[in-house]
Amino acid sequence: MAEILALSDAVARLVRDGDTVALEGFTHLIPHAAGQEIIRQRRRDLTLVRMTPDIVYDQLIGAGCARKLVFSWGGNPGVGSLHRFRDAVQNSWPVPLEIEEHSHAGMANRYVAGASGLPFAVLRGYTGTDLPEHTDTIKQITCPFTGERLAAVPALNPDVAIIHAQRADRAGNVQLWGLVGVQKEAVLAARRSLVTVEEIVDELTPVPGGMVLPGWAVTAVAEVPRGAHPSYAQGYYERDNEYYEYWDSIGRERDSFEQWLDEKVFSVAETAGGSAVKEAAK
Amino acid sequence: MAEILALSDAVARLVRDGDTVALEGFTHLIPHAAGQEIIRQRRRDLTLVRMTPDIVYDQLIGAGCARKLVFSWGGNPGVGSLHRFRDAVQNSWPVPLEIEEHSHAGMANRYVAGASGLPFAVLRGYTGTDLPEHTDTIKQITCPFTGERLAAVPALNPDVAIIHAQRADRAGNVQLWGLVGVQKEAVLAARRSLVTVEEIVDELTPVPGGMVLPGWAVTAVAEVPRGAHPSYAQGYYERDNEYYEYWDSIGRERDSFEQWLDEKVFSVAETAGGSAVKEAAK
Amino acid sequence: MTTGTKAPTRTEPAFTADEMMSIAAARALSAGQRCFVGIGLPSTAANLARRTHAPDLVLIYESGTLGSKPGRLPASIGDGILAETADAVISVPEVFNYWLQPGRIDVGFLGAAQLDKFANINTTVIGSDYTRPKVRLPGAGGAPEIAASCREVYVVVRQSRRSFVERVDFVTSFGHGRGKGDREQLGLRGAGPTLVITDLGVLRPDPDTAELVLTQVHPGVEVEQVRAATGWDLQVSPELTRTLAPTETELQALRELKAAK
Amino acid sequence: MTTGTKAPTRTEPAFTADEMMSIAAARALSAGQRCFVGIGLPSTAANLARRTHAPDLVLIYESGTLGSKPGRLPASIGDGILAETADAVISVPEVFNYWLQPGRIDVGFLGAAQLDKFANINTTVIGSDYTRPKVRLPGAGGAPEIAASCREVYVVVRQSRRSFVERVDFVTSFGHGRGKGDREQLGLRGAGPTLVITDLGVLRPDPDTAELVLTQVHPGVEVEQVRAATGWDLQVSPELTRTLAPTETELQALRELKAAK
Repeated sequence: MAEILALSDAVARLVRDGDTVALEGFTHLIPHAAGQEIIRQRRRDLTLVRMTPDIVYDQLIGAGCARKLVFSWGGNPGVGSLHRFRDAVQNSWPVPLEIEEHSHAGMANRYVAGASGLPFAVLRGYTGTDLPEHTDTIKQITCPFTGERLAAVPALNPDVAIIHAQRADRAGNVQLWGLVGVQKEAVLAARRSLVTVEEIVDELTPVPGGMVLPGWAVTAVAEVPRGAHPSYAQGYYERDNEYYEYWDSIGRERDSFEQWLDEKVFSVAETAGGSAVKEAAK
Repeated sequence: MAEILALSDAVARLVRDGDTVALEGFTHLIPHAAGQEIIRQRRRDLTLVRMTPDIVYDQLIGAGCARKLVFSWGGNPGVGSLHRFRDAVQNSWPVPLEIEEHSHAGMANRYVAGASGLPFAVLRGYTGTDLPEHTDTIKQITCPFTGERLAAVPALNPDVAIIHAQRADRAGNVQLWGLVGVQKEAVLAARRSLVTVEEIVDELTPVPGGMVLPGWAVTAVAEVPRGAHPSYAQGYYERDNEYYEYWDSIGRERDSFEQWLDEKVFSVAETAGGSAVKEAAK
Repeated sequence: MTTGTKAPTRTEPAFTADEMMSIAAARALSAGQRCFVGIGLPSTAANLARRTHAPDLVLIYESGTLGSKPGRLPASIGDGILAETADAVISVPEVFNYWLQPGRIDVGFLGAAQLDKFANINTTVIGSDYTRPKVRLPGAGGAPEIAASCREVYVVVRQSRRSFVERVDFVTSFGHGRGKGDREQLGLRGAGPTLVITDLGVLRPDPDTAELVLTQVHPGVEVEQVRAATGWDLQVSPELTRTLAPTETELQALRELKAAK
Repeated sequence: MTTGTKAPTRTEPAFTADEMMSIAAARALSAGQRCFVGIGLPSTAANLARRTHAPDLVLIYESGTLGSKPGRLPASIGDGILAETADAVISVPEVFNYWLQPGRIDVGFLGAAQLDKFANINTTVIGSDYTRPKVRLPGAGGAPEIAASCREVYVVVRQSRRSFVERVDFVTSFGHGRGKGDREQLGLRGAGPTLVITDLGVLRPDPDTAELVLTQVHPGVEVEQVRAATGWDLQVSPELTRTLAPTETELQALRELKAAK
């Protein structure tokens, strides 16, 4: 059964310096509050894994938490670039950032393999592209029946996966709906997992399109209302598109970013993730 | 967009002698009416594919429609043996039946590979068992990253897949819920597909746990109320457990089976699958 | 002893050998365990455990249900009640790939048509010629991978010379192969069959050889009777114990479970 | 010509080059097609097509929606409106494995940061050193497999010497490689980029060489202007045509689409 913890306790217990950490959520249900809690607890040398390292990883990278990024698309969706990510790759600021770059199909299948207890996954992918030349976790494999050559990618098995969901019950069973991305796979692939939720309820009433992750497959659950902001939680609140624009102005320069870190992350109480996020929002 | 057809027309157009045909439905939503329509149309030399060739395939095998069976568990669930299946394997009656035998995990992954456009799937399976000795569609493969040896099975890509679902709309979008087994994979793996449904409705209202197969991924839809009987359709009718017991008495002897075929399949109008099944039920 | 025969009792309530088997199997399950359940005897035992000492036992059926809580015995592994009472309903590929294969399940609960002295299981064919079998059995189903990937496997099976053989005609599900170390050599991750519960007693693999030895006899059953129902020279543990007779509570729960429709 | 500039017109309504590009891209889509849509220009064009001549166009977004029918432009590929209006919402692995990879999608609609004369696409890095790029771009996303597996690929991109280069710095998504036959040799199943729509005109691969040639110029655009905005010696089709100016209906639909929140 998942333990119900405060966000700060959960991050303190589950995320360690040097860990491989995956925060997932494909545009929807991005665990922003948990990401900021990791910054607040000043974790270092993390290998960050995420298909779309958008604002949530721009913040972690800019804050110097990461030594490596495993990803497939690093932009500010609908706005433009991730300036902290670019600064790290182009100028090693604030610390050098090693990258391991895949396509979405490759990353998704790496999580699938991880969730399935397999060492690798097979896909029709990367053919003719320059990615295999720079990414040594892309290899070829031959079909033992047809002789056809396909791509192989190794399983992802993060030390910790963190996702955000709409609800959990008191036994730690987690319910999410809407775009569910690769979250189930990330949790099942990881050694430990944390799910932040909008609310903890007595009973999970079924929802069309909903999925339930049993509490025994999750390590910890933390109640963090608006924990996905500026991303959204279907049925709770909408995407704050303006924040994504606003982030462009914050992330663009080192100074404005560091000021943001001081004011909106480090100056906020470490105990209440939910309220911290509300404070942190512009 | 899927064409909406009468069951007899759909089977006439989609199922041809010599085809590889998969009727799927894992205990729930078994397309019995479609199976009996194939018998009624006297199809021959079929390669029948199905994880659990229960009553539906006992009937097709006993009627001499099949030359080969690809499967993982051939019993009458909760009752005992499939006597027509045993008679075919043990005594080649009414015609010899070649078998290709897998485990559930292997069959499920073969459908997944088929649905994914991959030539094979990888799993931790069959290790130490006698199955690979007798089934040449089980091979080994080496992980290009770890060197670990795993099982590989070739994709299943039937000529036709047939499933039963609760509902479709007039554009042929199909909705099913409850235990969904491997039905989506079977349809997506097949070259052609037929979905029999309890009813065709104007609009598919969302249902918790429901899944929708877009009409453009389905070849034909036929309205066949009670088309899963004696299996069940969640939300429509329950499993007829007595019929499964009753089948044991019919299928046990060749005479009683042939009498059943004459009375309950061949003497029934070929046009209305739904009423045919109602007639065929004891 | 046949199924219907009453086992001798003193002050204990009267019970059948099959009831003793189901109750012994249920007792083997602990609270909070995740249990992959085959239909028939395993399902009865697992549901009984959930109704008695292990209410939070997590039942997983290969039809795609996680955490089913049926109020009656399911008639098949795809009984609607399993989906209706589950924490989550998932596809069949997902059951095998995401839940069974990675080793998330504590106990795999299997039946058997034939079982040999190294707990290898046959549910495929009786007879030595696969292509011309004496009896064609249903086949593998989920069992090979359940036996491979669960942390432990419990087998529930009625004991007789026909079912308990020196060597199975066909290895459908790998137990301990030809002895200790075979599983490790093949890279199998789970411990394999650690417990065999029959209508006569309980067998466990010897820690040194992996051969099944009799560790427990049910009330009223003599060791010679068990040896007579075993197709190999059955060894008996020096620490042989006798199964506690079913309690009133256990028997009542079992009978209610079997009576409920 | 910059984005905001009005293209010269006669009796046609006034429109911008970007509007012409979106409308030309929308026109390329046919009724009933299944279209895998990237965000930005492709999404605008696909949604415009659905609002004008192809109401039953099936939009598929990599975030996991099949058949989305958004009433406004989605702000990102994961905009909630895409899920709320979809025929089916599925997981991200399923989008790529069950729907894209097997070749079920007719048209993949991609953007590009750099495009070369064989329609190879770069969205990864500007500069020749991958480890020390001049500009780090977002990366691949779904594009490499969209470009590989869709039956055809349409690229929508603003044309300039910076974006239209002789050879891309990095092949993120494979177009026609170094020429005709390269796709077949690699076993790629889809036809690759068959159409490139820009703010100046339309380019198509030459049937013999697979080199992109100018086949169409937008109203008011001269060939020399297109050649000047191309980083290689752009060939012009002998059958060059001029794009029909946007109709009132098209322009109104596009503007309504962009205005809707």
